[in-house]
Amino acid sequence: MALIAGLVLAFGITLADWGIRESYFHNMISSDSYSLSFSALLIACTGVSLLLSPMYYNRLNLPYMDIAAMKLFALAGGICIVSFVNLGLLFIGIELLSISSFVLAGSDKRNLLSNEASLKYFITGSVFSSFLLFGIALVYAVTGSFDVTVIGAFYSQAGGNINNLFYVGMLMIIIALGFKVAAAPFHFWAPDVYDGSPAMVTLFLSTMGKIAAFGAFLRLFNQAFLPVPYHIGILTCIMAVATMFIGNLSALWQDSYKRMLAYSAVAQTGYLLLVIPASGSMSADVLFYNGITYIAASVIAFSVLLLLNQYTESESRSQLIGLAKQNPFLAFAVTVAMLSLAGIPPTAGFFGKYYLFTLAAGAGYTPAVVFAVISSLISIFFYFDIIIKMYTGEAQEQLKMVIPPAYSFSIFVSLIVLILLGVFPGILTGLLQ
Amino acid sequence: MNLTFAQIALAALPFLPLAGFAVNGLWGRRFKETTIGIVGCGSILLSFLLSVFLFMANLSGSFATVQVRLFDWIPVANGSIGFSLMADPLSLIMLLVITGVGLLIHLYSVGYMHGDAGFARFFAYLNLFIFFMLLLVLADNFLLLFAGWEGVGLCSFLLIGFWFTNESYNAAAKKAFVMNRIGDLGFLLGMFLIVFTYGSLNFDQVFTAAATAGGANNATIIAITLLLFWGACGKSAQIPLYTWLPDAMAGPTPVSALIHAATMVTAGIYLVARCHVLFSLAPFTLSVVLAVGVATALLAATIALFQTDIKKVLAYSTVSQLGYMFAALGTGAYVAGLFHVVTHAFFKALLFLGAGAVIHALHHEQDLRNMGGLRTELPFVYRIFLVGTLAISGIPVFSGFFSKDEILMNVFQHHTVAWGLLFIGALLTTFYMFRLLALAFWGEKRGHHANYVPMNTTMKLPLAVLAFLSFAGGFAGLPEFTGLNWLHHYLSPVFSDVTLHNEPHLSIGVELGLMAFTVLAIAGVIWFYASRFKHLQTRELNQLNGELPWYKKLPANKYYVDEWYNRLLVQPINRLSDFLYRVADTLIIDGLVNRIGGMVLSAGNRARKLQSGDIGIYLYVMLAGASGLFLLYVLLGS
Amino acid sequence: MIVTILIVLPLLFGLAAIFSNGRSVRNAALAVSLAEFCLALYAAYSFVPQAGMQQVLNLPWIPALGIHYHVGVDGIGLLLILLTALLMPFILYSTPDDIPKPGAYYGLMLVMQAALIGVFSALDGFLFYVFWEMALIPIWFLCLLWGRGNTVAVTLKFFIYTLFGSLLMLVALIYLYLQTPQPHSFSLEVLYAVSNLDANVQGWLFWAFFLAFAIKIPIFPFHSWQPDTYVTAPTQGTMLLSGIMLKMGIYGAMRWLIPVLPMGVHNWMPVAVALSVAGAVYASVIALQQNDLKRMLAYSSMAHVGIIGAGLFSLTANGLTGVVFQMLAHGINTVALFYVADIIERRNNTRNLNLLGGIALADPRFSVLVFVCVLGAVAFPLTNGFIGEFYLLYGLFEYNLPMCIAGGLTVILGAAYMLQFFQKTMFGNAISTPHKPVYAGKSELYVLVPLTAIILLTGIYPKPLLNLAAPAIEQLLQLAQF
Amino acid sequence: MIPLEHYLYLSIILFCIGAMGVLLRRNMIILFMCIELMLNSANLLLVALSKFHSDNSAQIFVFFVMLVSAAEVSVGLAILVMLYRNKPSTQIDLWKKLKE
Repeated sequence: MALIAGLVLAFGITLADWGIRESYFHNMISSDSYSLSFSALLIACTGVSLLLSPMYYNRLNLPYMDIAAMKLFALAGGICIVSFVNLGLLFIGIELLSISSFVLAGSDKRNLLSNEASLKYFITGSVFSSFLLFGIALVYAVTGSFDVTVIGAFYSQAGGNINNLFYVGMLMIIIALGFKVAAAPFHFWAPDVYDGSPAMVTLFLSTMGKIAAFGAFLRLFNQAFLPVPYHIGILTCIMAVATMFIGNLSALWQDSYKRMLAYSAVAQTGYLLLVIPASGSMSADVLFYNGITYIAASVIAFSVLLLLNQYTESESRSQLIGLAKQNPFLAFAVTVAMLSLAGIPPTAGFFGKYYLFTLAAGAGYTPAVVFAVISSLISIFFYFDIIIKMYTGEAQEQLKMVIPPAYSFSIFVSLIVLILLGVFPGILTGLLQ
Repeated sequence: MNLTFAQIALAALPFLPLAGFAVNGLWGRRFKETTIGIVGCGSILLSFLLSVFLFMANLSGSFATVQVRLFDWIPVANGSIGFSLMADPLSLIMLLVITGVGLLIHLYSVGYMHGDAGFARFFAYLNLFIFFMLLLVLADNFLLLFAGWEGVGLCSFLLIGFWFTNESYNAAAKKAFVMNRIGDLGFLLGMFLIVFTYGSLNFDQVFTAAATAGGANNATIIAITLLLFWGACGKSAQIPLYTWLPDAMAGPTPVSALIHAATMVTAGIYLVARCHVLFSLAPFTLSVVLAVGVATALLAATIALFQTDIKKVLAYSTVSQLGYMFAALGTGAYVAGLFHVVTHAFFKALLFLGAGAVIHALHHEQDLRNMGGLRTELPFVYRIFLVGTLAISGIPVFSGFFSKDEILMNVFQHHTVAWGLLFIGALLTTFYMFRLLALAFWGEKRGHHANYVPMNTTMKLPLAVLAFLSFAGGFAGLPEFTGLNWLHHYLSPVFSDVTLHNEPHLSIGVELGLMAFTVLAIAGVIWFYASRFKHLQTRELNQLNGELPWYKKLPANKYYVDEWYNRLLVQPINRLSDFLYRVADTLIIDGLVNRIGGMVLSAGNRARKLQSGDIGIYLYVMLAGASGLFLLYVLLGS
Repeated sequence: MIVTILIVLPLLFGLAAIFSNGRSVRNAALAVSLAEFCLALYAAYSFVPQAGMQQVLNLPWIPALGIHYHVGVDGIGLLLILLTALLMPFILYSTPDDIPKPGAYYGLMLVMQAALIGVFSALDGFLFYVFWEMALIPIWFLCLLWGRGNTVAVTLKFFIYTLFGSLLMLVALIYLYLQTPQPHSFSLEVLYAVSNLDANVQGWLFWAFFLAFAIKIPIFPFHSWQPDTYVTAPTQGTMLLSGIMLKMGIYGAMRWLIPVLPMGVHNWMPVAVALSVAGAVYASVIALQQNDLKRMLAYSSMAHVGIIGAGLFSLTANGLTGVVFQMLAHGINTVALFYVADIIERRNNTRNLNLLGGIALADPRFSVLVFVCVLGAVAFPLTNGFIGEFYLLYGLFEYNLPMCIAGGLTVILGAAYMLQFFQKTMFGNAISTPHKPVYAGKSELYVLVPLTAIILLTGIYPKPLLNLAAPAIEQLLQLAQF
Repeated sequence: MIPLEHYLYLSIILFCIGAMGVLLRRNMIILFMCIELMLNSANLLLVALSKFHSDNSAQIFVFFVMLVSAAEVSVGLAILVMLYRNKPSTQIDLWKKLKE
């Protein structure tokens, strides 16, 4: 419980110095509105994960405390990369986050799947962190400094005629961060890791890990490579569209609910990736809004999985049949989450998608928006299949599901977030202008 | 508003039958038959008295035309079409016929329908029919006329399919309504053209605009008149759209008498007469009307020669007589056409009710082959049937002679070939009418009918009145040269503006000669048939049972028109419907959508396989992806 | 203010009903829908035909993006709100008492009504889109949980098909939003003023909007979801779908397609009219040979709507008056006919026309009421169908003749299959049902008698409705000139 | 004095060798070495650049990189030990259960 208290304190501090804008550690890290809001989001995410983990872990009787420590390390890494000014800190933060994720992925020692997940994550992760380092080196080669603002100034006043190495460096960094975020050609690790590692870790990785990486990605682009060159923009759009289609298509046939959530996470990355080519004034706002809705929806979706794990080993979708009869509140929450992930109006997911499409169309990538729309149509198949299973059909055995207070609290909060943001998006928009 | 009494009468006129319909319709089942009869006939009696009052007022010159506007119905173009009624000499004549004959038929059907389960329903429908017919005749704009037009079509559907437990009657009713609808479509298109060119649908505005525009035979006028004539063909069963009338005999006989002899089928003629201004501006259409009229008259007459069902013979005879009326209109002799409408209403209603009496007496036996020798058994029916037959054949003194002769006279001046065909038609009419008379009444008794159902007075009275009218009706329009043609004088204000280019400039001598010639020919036919009717009858009976010679087979089977319609129109549509549903809808359009869904699912399956699980392959593909990005960057960058 | 109450009242009550499944939800829901109807009547009463938008309320909803909660109502919108408010009590009352989970059912129905009224009164592009899609979810749940047959596959196909159209519309709306002057805004007037779109861009946008509306209406090639959904959905769901939701598509085209993209509409008008008329003829030919009662009614509804679509895209004053009036007429007729189909099916538990018959013998009063509904559907003069059909065909006539003749064909075919339906169910000798079923009991009469009265009344005296719609149509036509 | 390009090409070559090593070898320990090789190639480049820009912040950054790679390897080896305990082999091809 002490941990949660600590986290709440940290959350309060970050909100407290909302207004102040200055940098610490000789300009390595800065606390502008962007970094503070994302840090707060990451802290909240970790808090939820810590809140839910005791009940989950004592069933697996794993050393709950070590895993909590790992999560906090990951959180530290996350906060670093969300508020970095110096590229060096970006690399260190990414590494801190990744290494603690490798450990978390393998946290269930006896389970072979978890081992395999951590192996895969480790090997691919370290290969692509070297890409990141090489990219930073190349960018340093051309601009002569690690400081993001200096690079940004150098790049913008250099205009078009900048040494080609710079673009190669930028591309290397995109590939590395693309991997971290599980974008299209580099997404292969994500389904296996998310499926293999224990459900609690998957929740943590897919929410905290992904949003931290996106925060870093966008911060880098907003600060350093602001006038995103058009063909780099198209490249990221292609990556985004590819991610969406692969994620959505593969999720269609998944019998296992967990693996379906993994692929849906990959698909959601595809949508978020559209923010990068359109980076500029509104992109931070869009990312933050979508980040919150994605986290809220994932928390609900995964908490159902966690609750089911209490009673049955199998993670197949058929477990959900007839849920509405046993537990109408949970079924309603999952329905809202699924509607939000699919992007149906009254929920926050819709406005997030709309906001994202407006941004992308504004930056001139309308074809990408059309593809995004088509892929979100494909996603209806499996999101609604869950809703259909819950509301039609009779559950085989009457498992009397009792929801511990921690779960009902977190589900309730996420539900409020999804509906409130859906009906009154005005609260958040314009926050990070 | 100072509504004159005439206007109040006019306004009330159509709504009396409607009230009758409402009363019988809603509470009919609770009343006894007599009360239903009283309500039914009473409402028609009242409207008959009102129309007689209006007629007298008109005769006494208190008003030329009376008009009353009840309320605004539909705003069209600039003006707005009102739910307004108008009565002028033309509609008054039709009014008298409708309410008069209608009243008699109502009385008759009290007796005829005695004991039928749907007694109340029958009278309700009859009253509704009279309401729509009055609406049609009294309308002062095309739209209200169209409302009445479709209304009578609806009532004919209800009444033909009155005994709805019989499947074939239902089919006949549906066929009648759909065929009427085809005609109504033409009428609707004609109305659109009128609004499009003249900007309004009120008769007087349209006719004045048309008259001022002038310019005979321009394309729009011809188109309008042709479309209106197409609607009239649908309703008055002319050549292309006549096959529904013989099938309409499925309804009870009073219905056939009222609707398919006296009133509804004459709606087409009323429409052409009402729009005489338009038609006279389009001589081409008039010649079409003449041609269609003559063709229908001849065709129907030939078919009637070989029919064995008593009502079918009369049905084809009606189609043929309608052909005569349209021929008269075709020559521009609107008054002659209307005169024949009136007389035809009398004697054809008489014949139908007579036939009804026969059927009633012989327990619903309609086949002529097992009738015969009824002259002695049903003397009264035989006598009125004889009057009707003489009237329709055009024997002097009887009403048919005057009206048919006037038509022949007008057609003779206009188009001698047409006159010749119509003359042959007249002979054929006489032949098949006397054949019917002989088969039913003369000769020895065939069939096994013994105790005849007696007729009560409510059936006898209308028959007697109709017989008198068929006899005396002709004097309303004595031939022109006698100067006593009252009808012509009465209707002249309505048709005054039409330049009656065919004023009978024939000398009296030629006219008398023609008249004598036709009478002699008809008398010859009667004598020929009467003298050897036994021999002719036996030959025809065994021919009917056995194999008909080729030249008789064609008309006997109604020239296979019904079969042609079926094969050329009805079956292809049904086959198309089956094809469209099974192939186009489920296979192609629906199939396409489902296939797209299927494709997405199979793509999902393949995408799933992409995740092979082997780390080596992952790394390989990822690095390949990275180099692919570089390649793409280079390609895009250049 | 009234419009907002019209939206919020059913929404709140609906949500409350969904979570409480008490027994007395049915009466409460009925009371709310009747209150809605009175409110709508008051709004109609206080509506001044000449002045443009009325009851306007404009609150900032998402200021950062220039999106406002902007609702208001003009002639056309008001008529459709009246239709919704009128039909809702009948639909609710016609629900059998023994349906499972009544709370959720009535809740979803009321949320549905709120979304529909929202669509008809939204003046802000984004708000329109949100209500447009919000209307999809309740109907999807209704058809899924209370339908018969393989509801899962059919409703999913229906949902995805309609969503596909509306998502394309979303992309088009976003594109338009970005064309508006800098502080982008979604409000109707600003979108109408967008004029810097050249022909082929307008063409693309036209097709994006047209697809969404064509799927919803449905117009010919995009109709494959309709028959199956109408058949598997519960009758009340079908009533909602064919009675009111279909009008969303037409209203959407009138409000958001024709004035916003005049050049696109003008270039693609012939195609749209041709598709609609082809669809009308196609559907009425198919309806001839249908044995399943509800499927036949589905195709007949599609035929009627094809003609409405043709009248809509003929862009003539008469055509548009016809569209507005026929929307009302068609709404009432289909709701009545589907209710009749439901009664017949519940009594004989079969929908196969060949097995039915003799209902006129069993219950003559019921057959008379059904006959009036059939007359309305067949566009018989003195019924509301005729007035709509007359204007539509006349508008089509002014547009071009062959289309009008094809339209006329559907009127003839319409008479054929509707009478066939009437004869097969009502006439003929009674099928061997053990007991003589009473078809029109007291509760059925409460629905059928008012509907038939409305059919005849609006047929005889349509003037007040036409006056309401006329100024709005004029304004629409002015906007459509480019 | 050796121009900067040579260092650049050397480090790129080293980087590619490391990448090829990761792809081709199946043994986990060799894999770790190749990853280290890729990281160090970047270090080499950083040191060269720091000399070229005569600004020592890059060299300090190299220290951090070494620190991080050390941490990384230790975690990697720990995972290797865990895997070895369950399946006595260091071949990565054995681990294929998570697929599709």
